[in-house]
Amino acid sequence: MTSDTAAPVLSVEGYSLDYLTAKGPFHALKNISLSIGAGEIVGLVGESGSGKSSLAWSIMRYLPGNAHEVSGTIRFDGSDLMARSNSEIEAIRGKRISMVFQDPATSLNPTLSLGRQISEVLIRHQGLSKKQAWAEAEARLAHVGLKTPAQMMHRYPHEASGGEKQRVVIATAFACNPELIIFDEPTTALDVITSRQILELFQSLQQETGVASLYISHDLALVASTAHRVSVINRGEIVEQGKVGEIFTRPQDPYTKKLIAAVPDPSVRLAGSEPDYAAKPLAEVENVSVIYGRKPFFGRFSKKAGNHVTGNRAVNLAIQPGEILGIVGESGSGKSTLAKAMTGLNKFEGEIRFEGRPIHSIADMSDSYRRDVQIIFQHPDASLNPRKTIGDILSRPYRLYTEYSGKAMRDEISRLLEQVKLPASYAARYPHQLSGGEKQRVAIARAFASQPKLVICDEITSALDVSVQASVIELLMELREEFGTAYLFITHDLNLVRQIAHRIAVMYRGDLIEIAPTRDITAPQRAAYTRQLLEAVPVPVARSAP
Amino acid sequence: MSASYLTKRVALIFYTLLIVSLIVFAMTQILPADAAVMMLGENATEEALAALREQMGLNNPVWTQYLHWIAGVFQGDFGTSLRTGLSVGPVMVEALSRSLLLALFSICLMLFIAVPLGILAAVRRGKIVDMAVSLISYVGVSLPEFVTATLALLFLADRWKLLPPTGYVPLTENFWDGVAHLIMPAAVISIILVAHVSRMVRSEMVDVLHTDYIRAARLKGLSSRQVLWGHALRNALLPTITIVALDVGYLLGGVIVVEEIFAIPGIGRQLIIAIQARDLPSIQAGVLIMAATYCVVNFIADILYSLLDKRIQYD
Amino acid sequence: MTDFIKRLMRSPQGAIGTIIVLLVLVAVAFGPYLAPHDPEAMSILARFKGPSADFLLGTDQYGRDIFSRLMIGARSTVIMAVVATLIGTVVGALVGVTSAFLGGRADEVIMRTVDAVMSIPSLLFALIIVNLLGSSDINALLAVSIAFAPGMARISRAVALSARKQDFVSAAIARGEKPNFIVLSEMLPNTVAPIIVEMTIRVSFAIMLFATLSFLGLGAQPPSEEWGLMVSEARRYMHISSWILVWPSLAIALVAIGFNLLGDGLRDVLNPKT
Amino acid sequence: MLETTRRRFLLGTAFVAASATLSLSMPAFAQAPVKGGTLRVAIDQATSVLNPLLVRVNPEYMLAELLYSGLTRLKVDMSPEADLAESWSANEELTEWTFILRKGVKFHDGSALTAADVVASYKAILNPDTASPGRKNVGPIEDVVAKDELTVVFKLSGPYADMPVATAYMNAKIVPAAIIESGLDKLSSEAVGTGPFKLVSFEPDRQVVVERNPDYYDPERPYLDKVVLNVYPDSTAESSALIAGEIDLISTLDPTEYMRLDGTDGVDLQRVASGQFCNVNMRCDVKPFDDPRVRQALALTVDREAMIQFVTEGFGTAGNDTPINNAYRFFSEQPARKPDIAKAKQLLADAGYADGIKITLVASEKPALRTQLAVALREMAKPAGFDIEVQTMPHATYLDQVWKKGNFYVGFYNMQPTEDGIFKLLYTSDAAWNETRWDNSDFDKAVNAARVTADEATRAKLYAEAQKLQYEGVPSIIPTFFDVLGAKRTWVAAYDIHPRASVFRFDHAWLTDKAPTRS
Repeated sequence: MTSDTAAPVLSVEGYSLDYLTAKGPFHALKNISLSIGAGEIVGLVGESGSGKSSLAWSIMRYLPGNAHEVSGTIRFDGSDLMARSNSEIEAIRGKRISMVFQDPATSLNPTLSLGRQISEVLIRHQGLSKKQAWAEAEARLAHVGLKTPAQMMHRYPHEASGGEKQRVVIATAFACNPELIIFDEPTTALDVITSRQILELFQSLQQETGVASLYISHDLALVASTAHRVSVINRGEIVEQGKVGEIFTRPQDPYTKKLIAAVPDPSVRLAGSEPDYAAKPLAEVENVSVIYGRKPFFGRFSKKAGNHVTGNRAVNLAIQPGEILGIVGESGSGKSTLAKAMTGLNKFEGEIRFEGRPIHSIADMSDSYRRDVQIIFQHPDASLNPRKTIGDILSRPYRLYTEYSGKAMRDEISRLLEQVKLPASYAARYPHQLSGGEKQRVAIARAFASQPKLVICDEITSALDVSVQASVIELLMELREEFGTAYLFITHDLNLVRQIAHRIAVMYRGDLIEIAPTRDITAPQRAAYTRQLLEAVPVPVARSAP
Repeated sequence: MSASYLTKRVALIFYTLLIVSLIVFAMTQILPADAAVMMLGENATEEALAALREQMGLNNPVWTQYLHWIAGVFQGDFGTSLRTGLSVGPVMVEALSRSLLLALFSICLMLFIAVPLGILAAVRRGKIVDMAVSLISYVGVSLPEFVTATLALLFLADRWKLLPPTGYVPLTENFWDGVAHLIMPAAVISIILVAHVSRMVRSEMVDVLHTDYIRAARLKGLSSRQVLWGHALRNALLPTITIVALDVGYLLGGVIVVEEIFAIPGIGRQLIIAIQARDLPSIQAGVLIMAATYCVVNFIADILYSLLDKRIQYD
Repeated sequence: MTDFIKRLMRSPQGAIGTIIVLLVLVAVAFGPYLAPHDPEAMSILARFKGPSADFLLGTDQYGRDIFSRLMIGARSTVIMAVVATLIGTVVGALVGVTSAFLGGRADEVIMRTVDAVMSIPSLLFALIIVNLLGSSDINALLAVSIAFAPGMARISRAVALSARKQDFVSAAIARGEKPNFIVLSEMLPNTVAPIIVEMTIRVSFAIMLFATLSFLGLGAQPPSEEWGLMVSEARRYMHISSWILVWPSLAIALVAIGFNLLGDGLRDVLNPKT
Repeated sequence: MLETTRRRFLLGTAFVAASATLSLSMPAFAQAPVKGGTLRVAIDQATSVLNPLLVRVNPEYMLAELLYSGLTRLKVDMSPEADLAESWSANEELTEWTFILRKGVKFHDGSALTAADVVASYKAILNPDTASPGRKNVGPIEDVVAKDELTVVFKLSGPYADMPVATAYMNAKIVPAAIIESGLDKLSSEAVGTGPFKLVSFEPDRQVVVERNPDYYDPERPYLDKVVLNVYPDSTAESSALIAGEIDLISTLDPTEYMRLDGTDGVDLQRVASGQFCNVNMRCDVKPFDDPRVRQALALTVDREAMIQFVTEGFGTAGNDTPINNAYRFFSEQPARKPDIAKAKQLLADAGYADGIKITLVASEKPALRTQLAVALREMAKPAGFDIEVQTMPHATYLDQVWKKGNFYVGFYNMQPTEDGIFKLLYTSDAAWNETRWDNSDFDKAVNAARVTADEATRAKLYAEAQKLQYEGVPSIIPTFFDVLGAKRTWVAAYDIHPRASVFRFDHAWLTDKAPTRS
């Protein structure tokens, strides 16, 4: 089943879209042409701000007031969508074209039962009575593999897990057997394993219904493993499109090439020289436990559902000098908690030994320890004080740990900036004047100013686009080469960690499952959970060629 | 919601009232007024005063006086007024009932106006309606009750004779006349609340209308009417409950002024009379009752909220 | 700074608010020089006069020039409100931040106590305090300050907590910065904005609260030109001449609106989100 | 001469006996009174105190008068008329007064009124522990005894001509001896009197309702079924209510409200010249006012004509620093004080205050004209070098902390029935409330002489002397006298406003058929 057999379900031709802003029009989409045939899955790949979502809104005819459609047509089932009246569109939405959203947590109304939210579609589009719709909806939920549909119907979003919610959303999208479904990053907000399951669900449903699908994602690997054809979009332009195999194996466009190259591939090791495991460990973590939450003095309620107590349970691990120790696990597995404990942001029980010096509490963390152990956070814009210049921010470590001051210090800062490949002039700028990648570089620079022995990287790349991520990783590797720094590299991206880590620690619900050398992380004797994780990860691109 | 939560919540109310009672008692202790003199008037002889002080236990240490007082309060006995010699409790409760009537009337009036305004403004965001509403709210929020009250009296009652002037008619005595007498004071109290609440409703509504789930609802093909009434309204109005409950504190304050100006014999006016007459037992009782009212209202609001908003869970 | 003012002026609230407040400040600063007449000079012949060339806004029950009285009164009225708000804010902020800093049970107890205090309507609170200390400007000032403190405590605590959650604060802690540096250099710059906004808006409440106190005879004393007092004195004569009542009422409302608008304007400017 | 006096009193008695019939022929009664109806009266102050022996302010006097009776009561011309006492007489020396009570008078609880009750009541009033404000106003009583069932004899400490007026004092009400035995507290929540009305409900801060007493000694009166007293926070509210027809009558009205009501149809305005006044009290025993020159200086700064405008909106007469004006029988004209700043300055300098005096003048908030007086005085006194700071305070606070204690404050007093009444109340060294501590032996002598003299001419001379002395001594500044003002709906008949301002006589009032029918 390919597009050239029948007339395409959706065909976008020469479509351009502008957003009118105070600073003049912003060209969101430029001359987009793309078509989806019946039963076809077209992947739309692009980084944040590439305009992939804008295209989705255009197709759904859900554009903000300042949108201006410059040229082109959007034809659905042969007829021009752009010409349709509001009410006609409302009749099409959810019935003939439906959509699955990125985050089920926010795309479901928190105050309405799941049942109501799916059945209202059936009532609206299939003209079913409340009763019928309810029964039908229940069947649908069963169909998307929810174990207890009857109960699920009566539950409220906060009472269901992320996976369950996304299943409900998908069931809603498929409810009226639409001809076209747009999937907008449907798995990005989910944990590795769950997203795997959701992906499988999507594939089976698609097989079964043969609905034409537009699958939007930033994750090439994912798209490669799901779509028939793929369009790569960059800065509002489709730079390349074609069969998955061809594009990923023989990319023509430089941007595509760059993109593909940037995708972490476990088979390509960046770790560099192995550390000396015989040497005495740089840092040891012994039976470190962290318990969150205390009994409040008076009763008080929280609006958040199930705010369960995450933490660490008796974690043990050791890091060699210059080693890159990867820590992987789903959200809430306690990765960051450990990082916080080691940097004195969390109270902890147990013992941390650094270069043999025992530490039992935050109080024990000496200045030298602070200097030797640095941390970098996930969101650079949150970790840099918005009201200080880059120069001020970078000056702190020098004031704290070094003798530098005045001119000498300013020189040091310039040097540091250049080291992280930023122009020295940035010292005068404020964080909000920098891009995400640049900010993260500043954060890295701040961490390295004191030439630490151990840097804890807490998901430092997950907020960045692949290409930016690649360059940041590159930088980290260089810095390690130069200073022989050890990294505690916390991430949920297995492919990435397999690229750069010497050893990988797997965490689950606050427990450390196991630590294994990266090379035999795939070995069969690994813990069940570890294997589960690995299976869940989409197959890297290079191997997806037919 | 769990029983343990409820007990905690009630415990909290008692804690609050304990603090309040301490504060009030402390204050009234410092008040430069001799209860005995207040009671017997300035022509009393020293012997008479001494006798009365003894009998009123004014010579006991302060904390025993406090305990004695609080103990009485728990048995519903707030002591006797120094001014009239009547028992304070019943007088205050009766007054409270009138104030509550007024307050209830005001809140209904307020909701009746504020909610539609807020929604309208949110839906027509940036349009002329929106501007108008926010203008209203700015003016409303900036007019002290005594100003609006006085102007209302001057024009509505005296100049144009649209409404009866000051005074209070029990509904039991003459229902419609009673209501007519309530309109102006209630309106005056509502003005500031309308301004505040309509603003809140608007911003809540605006936020809700920008959420993913509203977008999702639209993209499910629901008509804008279905989305507004079925999805948005409920979520936007829920927080208003809490806001209104918190505003009750302000409302009780406003009641004081309004009752004084409109000659409504409610707890506010009682308090003013008591304060001006240095009638300690009445002041203590009045403040305590007001604080209690505030707590209870907020308690009810929380319960209501939890019943309406399924997200909320109690620990 | 100039950029800041530009942005403030871009929003209608900001612009109008700034203008009104500036006008008021002029009256506060130069009122006595702008006043055409002696605000206390009485004249039997010129009682209850309507607006005229000589008396811009007319005269009151003693034949005193209302415009002059408003001009002079701006000082007592506005300065009192601002000072009271300041004191209330400082006290409140201290309590709130301390509570946030202590955390745990102490925090719990402190905040619950603050709640308790808040369950007494601030007007009532002020009334009792003034009546207890005797009615005068200073006591009214004290009363309003005390009445305001709890609310500010709540807010500053919330702000402090949210600031504390920021990563850059964690970064500073992890770096081993001294607590006072963290509070002063990292947290404070990011907490003042919302507090300033809240203060500005509260000034208008303060003005109204003072007016109400004076109205109930517990604030400024005659022959003070405090606006609330002017209104309450005027009430007895409103049937002879409503001007006496209307002008000070308008003045109060105008200033209150001014500060409200300015507050919202500042909020928009100071937080980049909106 | 004593002959004449006795005859005068016998005459008085004769008159009293006829009073009921006589009064019917008064013009206001041209149309025969109709029974029934509810009279709604506005009062501007809570009736906090119900016990007649303890009442202190006009609304409370009003209530006491409705529920209780005294031996005598005051007519509009300030002369006594019979109430519970049918007749009275004195011995030659005017040191012993005998009152004969009416027969068959019943208290509200059904018990019969006897001389014993009268004796008990007076004893209670005179007992310091009762703390009755009237204690020193009911005459120089040494002892009071019941001669028989219906005869009461007052033995006085000295001769006293105005006894029948003194017995009309607002606190001099008769309550059952039984209740006095069982303790007066009972009377703070219920009323057992012989008055024309019985208490129905008592809500001090909102509303008091009384209904006709069927057993009232006068079978004719009262004409009204019910009287309702409604409490209003201020007189603006009162007159609004009157305009709206929610009330029928305002007992005492502010000048501004009088002007407002002027011309409102359906409303009768009432005005009577009176000896009611505000006085600026100066403690004559402490600095700076211990020096009469300072007091005179201040007096000389006051522009009395302006004061009449500022304080009474013109509804008053210039005062001359004595409490007596032409509303009293023995008024004697003194040269009117005109403002003379230069002289005032001079006097101040002589007194050693060349560079002025800084002092705080206290004024209660009720009635508002106290404050107005203070503010006006402040301005007038400025040029002479008086730097006066005005401090207002709630009335209760004032009574508690300043009244009779303060050095410099604004007082406010009703007209008293007699010269003796007012002098002995405020200005003689042994006065009930000698707030100024003014101690002038010549003045005392004159007043004391006058009270034991029956001859009109001599009394007039003595009182003229007293007034002159006070005019010069200036213990307190009395810038203006107020007319007593009131307002009523036209359908309220036979209600005349009383110069005493604390006497009301609602038992004579009745409602014409124009009156709206109310529950």
